[in-house]
Amino acid sequence: MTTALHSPAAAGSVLAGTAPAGTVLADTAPADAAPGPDAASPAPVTMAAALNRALAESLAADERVVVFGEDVATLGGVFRVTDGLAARFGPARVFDTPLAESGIVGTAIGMAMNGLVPVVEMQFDAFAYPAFEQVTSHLAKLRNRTRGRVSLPVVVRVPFGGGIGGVEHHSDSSEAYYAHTPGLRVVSPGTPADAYRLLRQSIECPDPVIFLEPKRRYWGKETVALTTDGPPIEQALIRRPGTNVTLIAYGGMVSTAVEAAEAAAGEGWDVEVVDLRSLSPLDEATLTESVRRTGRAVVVHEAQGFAGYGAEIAARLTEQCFYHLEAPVLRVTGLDIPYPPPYLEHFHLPSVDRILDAIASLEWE
Amino acid sequence: MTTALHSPAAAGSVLAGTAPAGTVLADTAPADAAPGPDAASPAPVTMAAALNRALAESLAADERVVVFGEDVATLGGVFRVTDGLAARFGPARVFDTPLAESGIVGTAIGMAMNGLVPVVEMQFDAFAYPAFEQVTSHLAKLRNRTRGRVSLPVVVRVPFGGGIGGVEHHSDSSEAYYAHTPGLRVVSPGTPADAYRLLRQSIECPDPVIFLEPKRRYWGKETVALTTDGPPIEQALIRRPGTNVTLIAYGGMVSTAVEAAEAAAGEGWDVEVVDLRSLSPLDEATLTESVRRTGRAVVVHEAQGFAGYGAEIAARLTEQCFYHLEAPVLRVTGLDIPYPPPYLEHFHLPSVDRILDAIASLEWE
Amino acid sequence: MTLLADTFPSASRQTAQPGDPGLAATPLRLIDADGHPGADPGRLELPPAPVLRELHRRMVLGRSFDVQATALAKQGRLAVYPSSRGQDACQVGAVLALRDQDWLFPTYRDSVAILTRGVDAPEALALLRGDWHCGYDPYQYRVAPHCTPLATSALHAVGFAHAATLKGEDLVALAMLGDGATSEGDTHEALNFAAVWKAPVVFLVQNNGYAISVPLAKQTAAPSLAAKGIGYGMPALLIDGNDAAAVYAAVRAGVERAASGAGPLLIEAVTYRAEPHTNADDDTRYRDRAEVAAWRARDPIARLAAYLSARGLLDEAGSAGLAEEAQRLAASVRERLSHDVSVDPGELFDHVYARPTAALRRQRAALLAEVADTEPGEDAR
Amino acid sequence: MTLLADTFPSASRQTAQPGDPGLAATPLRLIDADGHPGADPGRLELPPAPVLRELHRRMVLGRSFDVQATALAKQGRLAVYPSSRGQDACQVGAVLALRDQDWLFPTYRDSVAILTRGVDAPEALALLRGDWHCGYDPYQYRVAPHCTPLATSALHAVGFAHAATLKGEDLVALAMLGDGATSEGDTHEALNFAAVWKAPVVFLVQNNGYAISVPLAKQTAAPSLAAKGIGYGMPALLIDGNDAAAVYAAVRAGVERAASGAGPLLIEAVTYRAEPHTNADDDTRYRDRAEVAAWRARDPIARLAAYLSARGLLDEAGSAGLAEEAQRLAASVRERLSHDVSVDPGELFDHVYARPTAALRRQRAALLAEVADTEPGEDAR
Ligand SMILES: Cc1ncc(C[n+]2csc(CCOP(=O)(O)OP(=O)(O)O)c2C)c(N)n1
Ligand SMILES: Cc1ncc(C[n+]2csc(CCOP(=O)(O)OP(=O)(O)O)c2C)c(N)n1
Ligand SMILES: [Mg+2]
Ligand SMILES: [Mg+2]
Repeated sequence: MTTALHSPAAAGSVLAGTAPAGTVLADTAPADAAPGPDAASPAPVTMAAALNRALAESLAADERVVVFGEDVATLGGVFRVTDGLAARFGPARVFDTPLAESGIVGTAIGMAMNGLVPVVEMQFDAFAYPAFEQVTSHLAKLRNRTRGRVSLPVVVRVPFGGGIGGVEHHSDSSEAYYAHTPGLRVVSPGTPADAYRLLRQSIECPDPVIFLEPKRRYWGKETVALTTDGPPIEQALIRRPGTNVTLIAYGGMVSTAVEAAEAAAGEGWDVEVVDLRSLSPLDEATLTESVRRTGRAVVVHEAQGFAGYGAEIAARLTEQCFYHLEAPVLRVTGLDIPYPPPYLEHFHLPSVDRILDAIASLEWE
Repeated sequence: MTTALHSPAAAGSVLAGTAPAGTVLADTAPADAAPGPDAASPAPVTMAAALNRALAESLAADERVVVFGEDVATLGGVFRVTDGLAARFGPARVFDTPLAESGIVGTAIGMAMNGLVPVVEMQFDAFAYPAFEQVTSHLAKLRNRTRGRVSLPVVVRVPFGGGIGGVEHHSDSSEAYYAHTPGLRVVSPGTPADAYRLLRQSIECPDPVIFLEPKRRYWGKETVALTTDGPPIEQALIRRPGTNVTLIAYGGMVSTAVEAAEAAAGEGWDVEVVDLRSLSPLDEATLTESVRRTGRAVVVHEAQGFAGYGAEIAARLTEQCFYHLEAPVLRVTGLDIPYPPPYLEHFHLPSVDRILDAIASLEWE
Repeated sequence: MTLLADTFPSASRQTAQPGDPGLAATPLRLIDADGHPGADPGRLELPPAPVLRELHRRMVLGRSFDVQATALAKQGRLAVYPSSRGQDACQVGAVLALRDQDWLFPTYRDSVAILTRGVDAPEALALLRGDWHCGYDPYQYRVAPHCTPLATSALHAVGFAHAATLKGEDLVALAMLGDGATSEGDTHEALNFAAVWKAPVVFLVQNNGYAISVPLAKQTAAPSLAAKGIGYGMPALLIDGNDAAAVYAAVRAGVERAASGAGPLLIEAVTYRAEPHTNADDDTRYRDRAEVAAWRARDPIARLAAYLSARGLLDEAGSAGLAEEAQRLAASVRERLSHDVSVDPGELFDHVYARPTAALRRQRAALLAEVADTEPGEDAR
Repeated sequence: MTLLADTFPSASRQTAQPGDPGLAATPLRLIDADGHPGADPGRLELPPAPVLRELHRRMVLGRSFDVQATALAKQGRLAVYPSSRGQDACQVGAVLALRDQDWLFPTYRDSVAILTRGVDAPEALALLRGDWHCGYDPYQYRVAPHCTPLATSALHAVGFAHAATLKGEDLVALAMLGDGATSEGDTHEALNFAAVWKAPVVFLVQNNGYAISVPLAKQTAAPSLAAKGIGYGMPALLIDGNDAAAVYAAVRAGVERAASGAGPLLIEAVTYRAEPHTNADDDTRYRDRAEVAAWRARDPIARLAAYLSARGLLDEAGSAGLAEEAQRLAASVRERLSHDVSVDPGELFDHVYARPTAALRRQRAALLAEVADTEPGEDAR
């Protein structure tokens, strides 16, 4: 079967590390990206700009913070998240490295052992895999190895997920690999305000944090005051209260989930949306409280479903809320295939329709 | 709190790649390891010897098969699984490589592209992580990348799991990382007969296979005829029929599960034990048929529970058997901690008692 | 102890060491930037006239293709395009030096190399257009699938080539790498395995000065990338990558050497990326316009054309004919890539395993049902 | 083209290149195998007499510790023990060359180095005994945690040292590596980052000829491991690793150089592992007894003792006193490691995160309840 698509691959598609051209790029212009005189007053801000502000303010607040990786200094990062930082903080605080991800994470570990607070960037999700041994065997385990004597306050920023028309290896969702590794925190923001708050909190956190930035939301705007006030790093948030079903999402799927909840309202379902924010550790209390109340749950993520992170949510909720459940916890996820090429990615990604279909199948008798 | 242990670390403990000393080592003597004249007639055989025989017979049967890795030739592998193969098949078929796991998997991919059937060894589970990018981004994806034109019949053998008194990084259970990666098959034998059959089937399989060998069972014996006849690679097996509860295990936990089932019989529970054998793809049919029949399920694995493979089993069984379940599917897993040092590992590992406790909590009204 | 600084080789040594071509500061060239014969380095053989003419012809065609692809990317007809412009001599020279049975292992930047190897243009561009990951049959063209993870395919090339040795095949693999990619651990492992195994591989590093925005000086402190050969016991050549004759001669020498069983060769070709990293990159952020202009003036095509013209090997009629051929190629690329893309969602499930699993068959059926439900022409949301 | 073989450096070149110590075929030595002064290489300074005596003393103590640990492993009191025997000069020489503020990044084989740095014996052996992963406080001794993944800690050393530069601290990191470990991608990345950053690191490769069973010839085709420095723009020294004076002088030179801001140094120390890979290894499978015997005869301690005795720096009384000190050390190690091990299962949860998560607190409580339920002295099944 053949489907003709009448539009080329999504605008703003990228390969191998460059910000989308055209209008979206304008959002990352220094004027927008640089922290304004009053960072806390509400103004329209993109997630990329919010992250940039979080980095700038962390660098300013704590001289132990260093930012490094591939193309983060002169270029300002392929998504411009580090734009202007090298100019402002100089080459001892913000610098480019040779092209070697294991080297980046490995040296970040050494720097943290010697008292710095490294915030490193993996250029894309799939390009973090060369660093997997350093992340899994050392970043995650050194505190435990040394009975707590070595603390590694390292943040590994990973632009992750799809929906941007990227060619192969530019759209992976790798959260399950990290969430299964004890010793790591895994965090993913769904909104600009949370991107700012969570990144600042991650930099302050004494544990290593894998910070998953949903690429497809980099350019989405929110009019909001950026502040570290608010929920702590490991707390889930109810984005939309509801009574009939709990819809659980994180990162790039939060907006999709909220959209689905609005659409579901039209069809008579009052959907509660929980934004996990912290994938590991998991805020079980917020989650189980919600599901015990609603009696139904759907978890959404872009990653392949099989042995994906959603399985943990489903298994855990079932263990803890079994007698409150009216129907099994369902998962709306990516297909069990390698991430597709740009023209086919929309077939893979969870959509509002698929979420509505899942909700509809929750035994409403 | 302090617990005094009156025995030193488990006998047969190993570091950094050497077979256990002493009596257990005797099991790997060439006489035992080498294929006998009549491989199919029942004789006591260890899992290590069964694997050795599978390799030897695959090498003999198919000249495209090559076996390589660290210390696999002259030494015969740190667990002696490749013992005698280099002498028998020569350096063009069985050879040692430089010490570089990404190099081993990466060159295996190239060899497979050029028509060979590489069977490579990662010396221990945690030492496969340097190859993670090659496994995830290439081994798993090249067939799909090329619309099926490139086939990679590569087997990556990984001695995995704990229970052998190994020091840090010698006892990881990494199945969840692989099972979540589409394009890979993940297989783990629980018995010598299955080790032989599954390894031969894996070598014949056109898909890449991550072959997880439970270290703690290398020296366990079974009196059995080794044959490729029997269930195909992706079929789960009912190791012990039962009516009250389905106990699901794989690899090193199969024997533990069977032991628990026997113990449970004494307490009045008739436990069915399903040995998954193939973790990906999963034989859902066997599993759901069993659970629909018994109405209760417990899944067991050594790996950390959080976002572990057992979550997939629990989530999937709940989705598919919700109205047959008398109680939530429970998981008996390792703790959510880095694998402990030898003196503490028994606190981490699933035990018969913990399995019995889980069964006892399955709402027997 | 105070003598130390003198006895250690300086980290920034740039002087030539006789017998150590890998360390030579002056890249070998056969035809210099003005189209005159290069000072004869005594190591490389000038290719015969028909080869030189073919090198020129293929560069002109490759350039035309590259310009057209860049335009298509700007129009949104390609998801992205990393241009080969400026590296024409490397990509064409290297590919023409291969024998039929040899294999090319290209990177994402090597579209012109892939085209020159005979891959049909739409197939060569599928990855970058976005209809599939790799658009061509690797076995048909003896071109390994290109993709974006850096340095990983160098190991595939080594394994492929070593398998040829084990099977007794006469075949050499050409592994392409960028300067930035040499920093990855996989490059190290590939060079090492190749040298230990004496695998028939030629490594060609196109040193175009940058890895996206990062200049070579932040990538390595080595006197040259060719100098890395010494640490692997691998011979190396440092050549002028804008001299198609030198690239051809060096790669051909490497192929012959490797085919003879003498093992791998590392070639560093010094060149320049005339365009931004991709159409979506803004290279004004990290490089001087003067630097770009200076390198654009050292155009590899003009250089070879000057040489050929001066020797009567290229006349105006020939040039005009070639220009027309190039235009025809561009037009055909434009036309064939301006059609709407047809994709088959069912195919998403077909190649994950040799045979789709039960779960994939279920997911396939569900997706096709969903697509059938959707109005024609309307995207699944 | 036919000239090619002549102009490429031979892959197996073994001859010294003046000015290229990394390529030298003859390792530098200050004291030769018979205890006579080595031919003065003019590059390393013989350490003063008190240092030579201390090198000897620490080697004797280290050997005694090593022999005792090997015995404890055979008795099952350690989970495993990878012996340092034969590499005594490398481990003692390197550590004594460090200044107080410097950091040691050891591997699993470097127990004698760790001991020599001052770590208390039971702490140094915790990993290998099996009561915890790393038994000592890295900050107390300025010794990074040892562990088994190869080459990974070289990157930690580079990061640690570069942080010192960024913070303006005068501190050098010594990264220990085995010959086999040089094949890993992480070694490449560590050498490269160090050279680009001019990080104050000394890399010491203990080339003991084997990676478990794999001999160096299957590990690399390079003329020497020191030759790898060239490809990173990093100076290198090839030294006799059984000459404690040479090891001390080379590492000290590297430390001073690095501390001066001149960047990293790579040292290859040629030595030999006198014991099997670990107590559980059977080295008769892969190496000749004659080879082992020949190397055992080249004992680093005997060599230095001969030199010292001939110069009146070590007499019989001194030797006897030292022997007694060594015995006391061994006895104390034996005694302190023959006690039953006390472990606290609750600690399993304490260091996974800075503060245990709610889930870990629940798991901790459940485990402690389970342990309390178990009869005293009976293991949890
Ligand atoms: C493993 C990996 N890390 C990062 C990237 C992102 N990336 C794509 S191209 C590029 C620069 C590559 O530079 P170079 O090797 O010099 O090749 P060039 O683009 O100059 O041809 C980077 C960092 C990648 N593709 N793969
Ligand atoms: C990444 C990794 N791969 C494999 C191993 C298993 N292993 C432990 S020691 C060893 C040999 C190391 O040889 P070398 O670096 O020469 O050090 P030596 O043991 O000789 O001191 C191997 C292969 C490991 N520890 N880490
Ligand atoms: Mg480049
Ligand atoms: Mg060694």
